[in-house]
Amino acid sequence: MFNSTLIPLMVVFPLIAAILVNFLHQKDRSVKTIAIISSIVAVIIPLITLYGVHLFSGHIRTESFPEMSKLLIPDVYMGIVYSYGPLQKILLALLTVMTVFVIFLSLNRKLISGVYVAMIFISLASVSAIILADDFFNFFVFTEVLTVAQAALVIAVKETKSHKAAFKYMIFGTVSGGSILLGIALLLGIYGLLNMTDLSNAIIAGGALPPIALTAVALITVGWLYESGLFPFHIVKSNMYENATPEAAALLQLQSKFVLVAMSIALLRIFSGYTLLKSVMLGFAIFTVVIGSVMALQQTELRKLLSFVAVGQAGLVAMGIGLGTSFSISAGIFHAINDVLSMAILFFVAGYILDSYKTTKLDQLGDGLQKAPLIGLIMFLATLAISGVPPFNSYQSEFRLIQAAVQAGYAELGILIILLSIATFVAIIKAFYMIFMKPGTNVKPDLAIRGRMHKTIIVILIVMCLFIGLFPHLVYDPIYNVIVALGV
Amino acid sequence: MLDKIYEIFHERMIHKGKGVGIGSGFTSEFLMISFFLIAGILVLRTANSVLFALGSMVILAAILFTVPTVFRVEKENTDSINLTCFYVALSIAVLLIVFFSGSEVLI
Amino acid sequence: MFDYILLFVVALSAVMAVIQENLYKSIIILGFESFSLAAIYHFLLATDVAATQAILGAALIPGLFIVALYKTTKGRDE
Amino acid sequence: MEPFQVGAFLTAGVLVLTGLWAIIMMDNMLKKVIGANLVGDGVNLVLIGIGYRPGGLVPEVTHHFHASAVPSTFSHFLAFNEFAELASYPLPFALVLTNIVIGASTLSVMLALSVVLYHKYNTLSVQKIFEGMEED
Repeated sequence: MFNSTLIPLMVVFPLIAAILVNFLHQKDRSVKTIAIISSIVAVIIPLITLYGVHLFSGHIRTESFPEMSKLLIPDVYMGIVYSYGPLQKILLALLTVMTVFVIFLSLNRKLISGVYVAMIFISLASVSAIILADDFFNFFVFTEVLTVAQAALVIAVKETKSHKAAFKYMIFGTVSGGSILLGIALLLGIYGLLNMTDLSNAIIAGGALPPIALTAVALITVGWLYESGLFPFHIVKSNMYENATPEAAALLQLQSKFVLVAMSIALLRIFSGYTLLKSVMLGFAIFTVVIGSVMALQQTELRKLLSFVAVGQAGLVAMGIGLGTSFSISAGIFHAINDVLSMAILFFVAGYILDSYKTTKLDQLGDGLQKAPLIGLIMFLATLAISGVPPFNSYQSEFRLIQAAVQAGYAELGILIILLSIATFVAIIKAFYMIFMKPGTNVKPDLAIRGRMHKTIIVILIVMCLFIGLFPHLVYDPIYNVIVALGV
Repeated sequence: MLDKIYEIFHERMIHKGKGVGIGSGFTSEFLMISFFLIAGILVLRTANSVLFALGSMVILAAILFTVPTVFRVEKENTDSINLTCFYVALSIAVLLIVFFSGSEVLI
Repeated sequence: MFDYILLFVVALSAVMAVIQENLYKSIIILGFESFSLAAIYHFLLATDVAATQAILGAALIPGLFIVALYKTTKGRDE
Repeated sequence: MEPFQVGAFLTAGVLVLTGLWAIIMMDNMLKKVIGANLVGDGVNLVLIGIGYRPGGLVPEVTHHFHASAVPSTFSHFLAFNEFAELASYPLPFALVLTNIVIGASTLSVMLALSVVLYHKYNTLSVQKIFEGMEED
């Protein structure tokens, strides 16, 4: 277990880049150069980092004394620990690549505000820290920073609806952040620990959870629901997706799905063997995915529809995690990775349509297939990809989810997942028909508003979807090995 | 029969376009009903307490008598902040109750 | 004895700051609550936290509130 | 547990519940922000109360002991283990210091948003702002 010094760079470097572009606020050329260079460096860092743990300020494990651990587990970590493994590598590679795409598209759309790019970098650093952190309070701090950064990304659209969405998001963010910190405080009061590994050891050594620890579980679960946009907060999340620029919405849904994965793994690691938590996760996930799909079917506005589809897919990921077997958890994480790609394609297409037609109301759009055939083809392929049609990637993950549901003893959930993928397909194919195949309207789109880069990026993404669909084991097997090794 | 359902949906969803919107309305209604049936079956199968079984049967009957449920769901999921506050308070209460009672009966 | 009185003052002023109709008065009460909370931190042996809370909670946050309130209601009562 | 600690926890409970009441029930946006501030204060008080040790020392290193101190030569200094026996648990203080700053930044963003929304709608009432018809 050697001390890899490149690991904190994944968090520190985006923060430095954010500070730089924030200082160079008005100078657009330098902001553009620094944004491109540092985003590419941010892609390179996770690829060249070796697996391992980073002990901040070199605090090694020491034997526990009563201040640190109330029940004496043999040795505890004295400092903040970041751990970096195959799962973190996959998530961080996808996260940084998507961030690069979004930064390129934002620069392409002349959104070169230094503060905007800085907020993208700060959210990248926060999600990287949330994925890497093995320390509960560090986790909490970066969830709060992520809340502020996402709200700022939405505020950057200077419309009243986006201001209202950001205000709602931050009000409930204070509630959920307070509940997470209160849960952490109660756990600290009982066990005297903040490190997740030591906490799980202490909880296993302590036996059954006392009532105060049950209160902590409930409070942290409230925070989990908020951070991943599940049932009571799905309206807030979908408002955020809807009122951001579509590129920022693609980034936001990716970040919230990855935070969902990281926080669920943390909860399952800490309270391992507490099956009621998994049951509660499963219940909220089922509610979220059904309500998200039903609301998506009811919408007549493209961005709102895609927002509810994204919320529903997050519920599907949480359903896989809530089933609780290693197979279902790895299938849920795999579905998160696949779904992020296809949702990003759909949001980028929505951004193209918003820029060219100046609206995303479905009844005002029409016969786009003559005007933009490539975009139409790619949106159709992304629709197939997100609704689980072979040979695309979501087919592999949804197939594994259904298999895991049947193996876990809930065959009805397999039927429900099939119905939900059908509903998602109907919802998005309705939008596809009304945009690209419906007889046209009098709206005159200017189709040259986006350069060649936009088309290149969505083609790259659909090729990535096809590649993961054809070779799923490249992504799935490391995740499965990690989950089995975690033993949650 | 189908024409009557179409008429019901049409006069409910008059502002949502003609054919495709009503088709998606049918789909969501079918999804809601099948979801309630599946949830009822799950609770009946996994809950080994008579109370849960009776409660789920009553709720299922009450829901199946109030189709179409889609518009109810849509009315409960508006962008209103007060509704979200209500559901947040409700879910916090439900979480505390569930974790304190510690009943493994729930699925 | 004084510390228990401070606890009671904090609880009372929090409730007062919420149920107060006049927003200026409620913001002043909020700053008072933060300052007595800093005193409680001092009694709880957290002196550095007490200093930070006294600066931020009793000076900065009421200042931000006053600025926001002046920018919104121009001094009128809601 | 020390009775003063119990009183601190009860006060923190009052603060958190008052803040939640303000966030959920109050109509004024600034009152909601005040409630958010109160929730943060209550959580901080819980954390500080956890670290408290009755009759302990303030865990500031330079005041009470020196690393290479023998009590005979420096009579007012303590050796480290002696100091660690007496001092209160300093980890929650660091957490609270972080949380206070985070809360202040979040609150300033929320205040700016409420100012912007006021200039759009000329009111602070959440009922009038959020429940009205959506303009496009």
